[in-house]
Amino acid sequence: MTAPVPAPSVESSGRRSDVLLRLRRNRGAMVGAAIIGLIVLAAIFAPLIVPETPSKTAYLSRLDGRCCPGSSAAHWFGLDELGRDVFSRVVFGARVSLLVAVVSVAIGLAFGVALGAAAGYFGGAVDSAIMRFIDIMLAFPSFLFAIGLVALLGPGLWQIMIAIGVSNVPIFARLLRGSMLGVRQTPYVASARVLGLPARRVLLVHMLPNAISPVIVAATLAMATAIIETAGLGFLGLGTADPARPEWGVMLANTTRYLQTAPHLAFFPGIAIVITVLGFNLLGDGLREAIDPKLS
Amino acid sequence: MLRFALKRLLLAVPVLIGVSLLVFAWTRALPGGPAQALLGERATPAAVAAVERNYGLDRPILVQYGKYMSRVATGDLGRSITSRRAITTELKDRFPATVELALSAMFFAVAAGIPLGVVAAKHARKAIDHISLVGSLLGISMPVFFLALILKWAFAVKLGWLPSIGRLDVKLKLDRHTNFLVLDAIIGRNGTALVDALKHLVLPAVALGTIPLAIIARITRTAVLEVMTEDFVRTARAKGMSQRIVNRRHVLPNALLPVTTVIGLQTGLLLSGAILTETVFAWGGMGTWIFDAVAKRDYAVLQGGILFIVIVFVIVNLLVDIGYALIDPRIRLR
Amino acid sequence: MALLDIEGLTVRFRTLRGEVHAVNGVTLSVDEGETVALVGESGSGKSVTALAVLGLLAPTATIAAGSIRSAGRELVGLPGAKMREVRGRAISMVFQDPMTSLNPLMTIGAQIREVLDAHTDLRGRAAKQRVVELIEQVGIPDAERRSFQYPHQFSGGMRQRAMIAVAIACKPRLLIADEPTTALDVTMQAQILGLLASLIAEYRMGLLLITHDLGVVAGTCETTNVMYGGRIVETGTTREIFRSPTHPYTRGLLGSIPTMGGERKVKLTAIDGQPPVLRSTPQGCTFEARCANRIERCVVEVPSLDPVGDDTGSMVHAAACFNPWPSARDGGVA
Amino acid sequence: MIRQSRFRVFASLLALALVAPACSSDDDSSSSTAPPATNTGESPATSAGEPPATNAGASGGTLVFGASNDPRILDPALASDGESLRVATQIFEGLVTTKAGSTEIEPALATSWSANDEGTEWTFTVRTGVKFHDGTDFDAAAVCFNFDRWYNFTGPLQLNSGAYYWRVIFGGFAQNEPDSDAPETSLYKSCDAPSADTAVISLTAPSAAFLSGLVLPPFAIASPTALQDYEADKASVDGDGNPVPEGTFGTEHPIGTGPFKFEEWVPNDHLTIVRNDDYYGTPAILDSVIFRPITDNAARLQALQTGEIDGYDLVDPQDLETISSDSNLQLVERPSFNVGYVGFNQAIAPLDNLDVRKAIALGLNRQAVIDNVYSDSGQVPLEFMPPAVVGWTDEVTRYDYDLDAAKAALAASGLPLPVKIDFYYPSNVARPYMPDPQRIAEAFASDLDAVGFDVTLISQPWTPDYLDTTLSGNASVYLLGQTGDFGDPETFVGTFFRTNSPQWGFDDPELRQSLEDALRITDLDERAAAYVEINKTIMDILPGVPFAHSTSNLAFKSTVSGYVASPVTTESFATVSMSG
Repeated sequence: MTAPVPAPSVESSGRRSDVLLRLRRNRGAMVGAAIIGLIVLAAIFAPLIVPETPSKTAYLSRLDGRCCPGSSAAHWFGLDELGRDVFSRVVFGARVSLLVAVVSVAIGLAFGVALGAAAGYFGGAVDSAIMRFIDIMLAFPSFLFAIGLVALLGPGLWQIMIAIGVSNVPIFARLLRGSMLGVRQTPYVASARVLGLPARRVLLVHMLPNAISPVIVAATLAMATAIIETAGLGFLGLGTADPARPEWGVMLANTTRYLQTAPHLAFFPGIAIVITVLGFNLLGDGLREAIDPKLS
Repeated sequence: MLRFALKRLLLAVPVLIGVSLLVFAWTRALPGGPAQALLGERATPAAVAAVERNYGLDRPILVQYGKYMSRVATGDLGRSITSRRAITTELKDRFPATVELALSAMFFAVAAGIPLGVVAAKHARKAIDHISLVGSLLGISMPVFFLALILKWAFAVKLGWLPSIGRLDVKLKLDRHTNFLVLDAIIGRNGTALVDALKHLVLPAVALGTIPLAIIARITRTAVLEVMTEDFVRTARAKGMSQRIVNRRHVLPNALLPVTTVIGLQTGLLLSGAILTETVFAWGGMGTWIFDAVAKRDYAVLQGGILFIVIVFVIVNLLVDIGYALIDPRIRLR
Repeated sequence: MALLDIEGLTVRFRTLRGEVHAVNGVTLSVDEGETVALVGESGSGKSVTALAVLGLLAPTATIAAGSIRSAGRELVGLPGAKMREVRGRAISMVFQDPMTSLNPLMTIGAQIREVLDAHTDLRGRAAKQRVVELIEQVGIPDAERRSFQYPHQFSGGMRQRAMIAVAIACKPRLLIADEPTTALDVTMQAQILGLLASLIAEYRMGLLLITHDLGVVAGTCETTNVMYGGRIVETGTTREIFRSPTHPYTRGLLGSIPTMGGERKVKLTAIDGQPPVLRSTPQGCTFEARCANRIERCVVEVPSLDPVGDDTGSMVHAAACFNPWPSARDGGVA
Repeated sequence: MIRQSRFRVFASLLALALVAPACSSDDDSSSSTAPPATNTGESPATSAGEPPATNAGASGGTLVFGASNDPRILDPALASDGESLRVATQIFEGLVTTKAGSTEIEPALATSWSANDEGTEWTFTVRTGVKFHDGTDFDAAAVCFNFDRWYNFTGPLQLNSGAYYWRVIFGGFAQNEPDSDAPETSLYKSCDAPSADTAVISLTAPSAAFLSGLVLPPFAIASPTALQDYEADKASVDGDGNPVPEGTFGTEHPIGTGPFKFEEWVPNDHLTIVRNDDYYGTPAILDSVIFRPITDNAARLQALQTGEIDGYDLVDPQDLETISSDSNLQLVERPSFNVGYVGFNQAIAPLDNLDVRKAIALGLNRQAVIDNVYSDSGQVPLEFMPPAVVGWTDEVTRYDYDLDAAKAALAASGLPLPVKIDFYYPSNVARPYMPDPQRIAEAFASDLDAVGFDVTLISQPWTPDYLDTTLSGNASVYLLGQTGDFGDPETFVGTFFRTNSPQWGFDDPELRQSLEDALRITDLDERAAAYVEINKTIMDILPGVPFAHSTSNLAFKSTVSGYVASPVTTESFATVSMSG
């Protein structure tokens, strides 16, 4: 449970401007940021981009009883088994996928940072108690944990975000705690404590900002994982299911049975997932390298 | 060394107790219940009550937990409500299946990932490095089941090179002593079965192993690059040893330290990835079993199965810690 | 024939921001039994010079010009296999940081033995015997047991002794010591310097001592080369240079030595400014920007290394400066 | 076959009275093996290729069949899931069986039978010279041994998860467990074997359901020796209260008289049966059949395409075209007794409003769903039971798709548009009547949006969440359905409406009473008339919109022939052969 994790190097975090500079020089990170930017734009302006609402079915008029026509001028990505425009659904799908990514990571961060900071700041008994709890959570493979939570909460968008978020908590908490312990030993924190600054100030002003960078990197990568795990839950029948809010994972999972007759149904949402996840991974890697240039 | 292992083992005990409590509380908190799941669409309140009474589900939850743990202590994990088989019997069948798959996947990931990472590091910032980087990123970004379906469609259905489901051609006779079919085939000196079992392993193992492969390749690359800049590597070269020996004795062992950690962490991911992979390839292992159990609220399976997976996960991490200590004297001789 | 003869060595580094001229036409030699110091700030190019000798430069570095001869044999452009014969056998190196220069995963004994394996026919018990001897020789007590220990079980001074044992294992003709005492505390420094001195005497080795600390040079070396910005700016016998430092940079360096006994009260004058990063061959003197004695000529022309005072041609004392400090010997302005 | 018709209707009634509280323990996808219907004779059955006239020249070989799940137990008396019964049907035989591909009763281990005038004492003449697979003789004593065994089940074996079908047909046991929910009385009284070829079974009440029920695989006759040797009845209750058969009869030694013998069962991997060469009748053609559990539908199709299996059951409708267009594959259609419906909960507004219900009924393009989701393998129902069942009528109020009429109905409701409704559908399930709930729900939701509803789709896993939500009356509009246990109206409309179920959210005592009354009518024509009226009433109340009666399909390699699909899925592999 306590396999050694490379200690985050505190000194090398460098100045924020340096980090940004290195980030901007990192080609991969910029490609990643561009991908995510495009997808965010697509999500925001989805109603303007798509030819029709993603839930519009027209299986009689368009499908002629056969599943499913591929790309055409009118329907770039073809039609799905209910005659819905796949392009529209993929574009709208960006909304849910990004929402899941952001909200679930935010949930994970909220609890993870609180726990990790408490453990790292107070140390001692508080630390032991929190870390034992974290160890127990970490003993569960995270996807299994998420499945368990969805089973408990029932399927649905919020439930999925909560499940994935909570399964991220121990990861963030442990990471932050480790880096807080490192920061705690630095002279400036020691002196801040000796000077008798209020605990809250020491924690929020002196420790957290210096300890948070590995967590930020992990959070970026966790967004990638969140999208993949949502897809996995969808494949297992635990996905979101509102046709007005199509979600890539569910789309992919529902159409895998048409892999033979209509491969485009699986292809487009699949590619959308891969590209988005790739974007987050690229950005996360770039961030890590920018924060800890030794690794590049 | 022994003390180190024992200490780690002791540390795992409270974790396991916590896990068992958590799993038990979770199963009891699930909506619906086994009675409902068992009775299906025609469950009447009376029938549900009868089943619950029969199954002891109406007793206080702490009593149920106490009873459960005292039975676990005697090695009795209960029975599956749906298959009516003992959990321990099911485990004997299914656990080897999943382990065989996970080990093959990990073997694939390590055997391909480490050399790939080393090659990428050797040619850092050249074409081959960029290709392997993009490739591994794609590998990480691909949902496991999507990859599994694509592999199956291409190599089993379209090309017909490899089987699409199961662990062994059902027409082949093989005595199953261990239920590790590869092992059983070797024990039984059954060459045909061995080849067939290996063929069945290829697609699921590749599908499951791709993510760890990508991660291992990347970590190896980073670690090798980092170690190559270490002073002791320069020292080794200054001694007049060939690059090959320097790499083998100095660079690789040090670079493997972070890789070892990653292998341990990835085991957990493999176990969860197996849930998806096993479904696609109709692999009769733990993954499909536990997922079915969630749908059917098979408490005994959920408790026993998840507890078992977690124990395995804890043990694997223990082994990784020990392996780490074996490689790194700084931990071993602290 | 000198043990080491460096002539006009020029080393360039490729970096993301363009080429860096780390070493520009350095010339120096070490004779048998001679102890030579190469002194300068970090970044002056002294370590690069040392690494160039053993062909241990980073892949981004190239030797653009010059030659390095060891006992008459040209080392620049020597193929890898030939170069390996030189390393650790003809020329050995002791590195700055004993904490990082030893492989943490190998025992001290094994790391010494590697050199023997690479260059001698000693095997088995004989090799083991030799390892223990070497450990004893560098003053580590309980050598037999210590040979089975790992670097992290050694103190800093002990590790540097172990490094020295590695370096002298094959009785090299020349030892390059790159800041061997920098990472150590003061008492340890003296011990290590003493050890080096006695070993040199015993084996009649040549020593090229690289340091930023003139205090270290004073008691150890016969000849001193002061390096700045990739060039040697002053060279001569240690006694000469200490008595009458001529180059403004040397004076600055000497001024910044805190003296223990206070026998010679020199004002503690740190040199203002940073050493330059040389992106191209500068038009003028590299020290010009920080120099208190700067004249117009310094900006446009590179000063060559010319004999100081009446010392014509023998290079007992030479400096590269258009406006040097008056030599203590002639007592006037040149 | 004397007296058979006279008792038939009455028998089903009795049986069905027992069905109602009983619960099927079918799991998610293995519901294909419905118990036989007793009186719907005329269902056409199809078969794969031409049934071989003789076995001469048959090639034998091994057929690998893709099952949807692993069997649970091979002791038919304790089995109720489709995959267990599928295997048991090959190994065991009952006194009577159904004719291949139909529901007509024909002799099996009994060559003839007769009943006394009251229908309480049944005399069977059983075959002689038949041997069980373990070499012991089959005789009338063996028949009685089996009946007495079932009647004397104790403890956990009495549970629904145990002798489910005994409870369905015979009710209670010799001694019901104190806290058992089994019916108090039993139809069974005793069994005597006056001679080796005569078994007399006495009942506590007149019943013909008895004979019809005997075609069910759970009433197959097993070897008494094997039952005893392998401790078939040794069961305990484990810590969780599970019934635990501790003997090995149901797992390693299922011994009957059938055309196939049990060979090997590797749980979760495969189960092998081999030809019984000593079979008294026409022996099987195949050397062996291997059942291989593959839960995923797409995986089953792919395995068939790669040749890893030779056939499978429960073809996904969207795969029909793939299979029929593949010259290496063929389809075998099985008529089904089922209905899928959109249920309304009238306790939840606005479903209390008849106009709203009408608007929904008129606004659903059900034919389009049949065409697309069921790939045309089914039909749009008029009412809550399939046409093959007695009492079906086309005189009910019809709700053919009519968008304008739907809009008008919704306008008539007086509710402000759009009318918000929650539409529930299950995930993780495929039923013959509901092969793809999500697609159906999404299609219907978009239909209803067009009418002027604002539909919110809500999905839950089939068990337990979805069933719990819908059956306990917490879902307003939802998808459900029913596969008939028997080809009788009771199994459809009776089950739905005879008791006051919270899922519908209304109570109509008159309707309930008329269903109670219809249950007791013994005259076939009278009964039919009664159910016609009931069906008309129901479709006027409009408690829901039935949207599909589906047929199910099996797929085989084209080299396989002789498989006869039965509406009641007692399908034997004995006539199957493979060429090439």
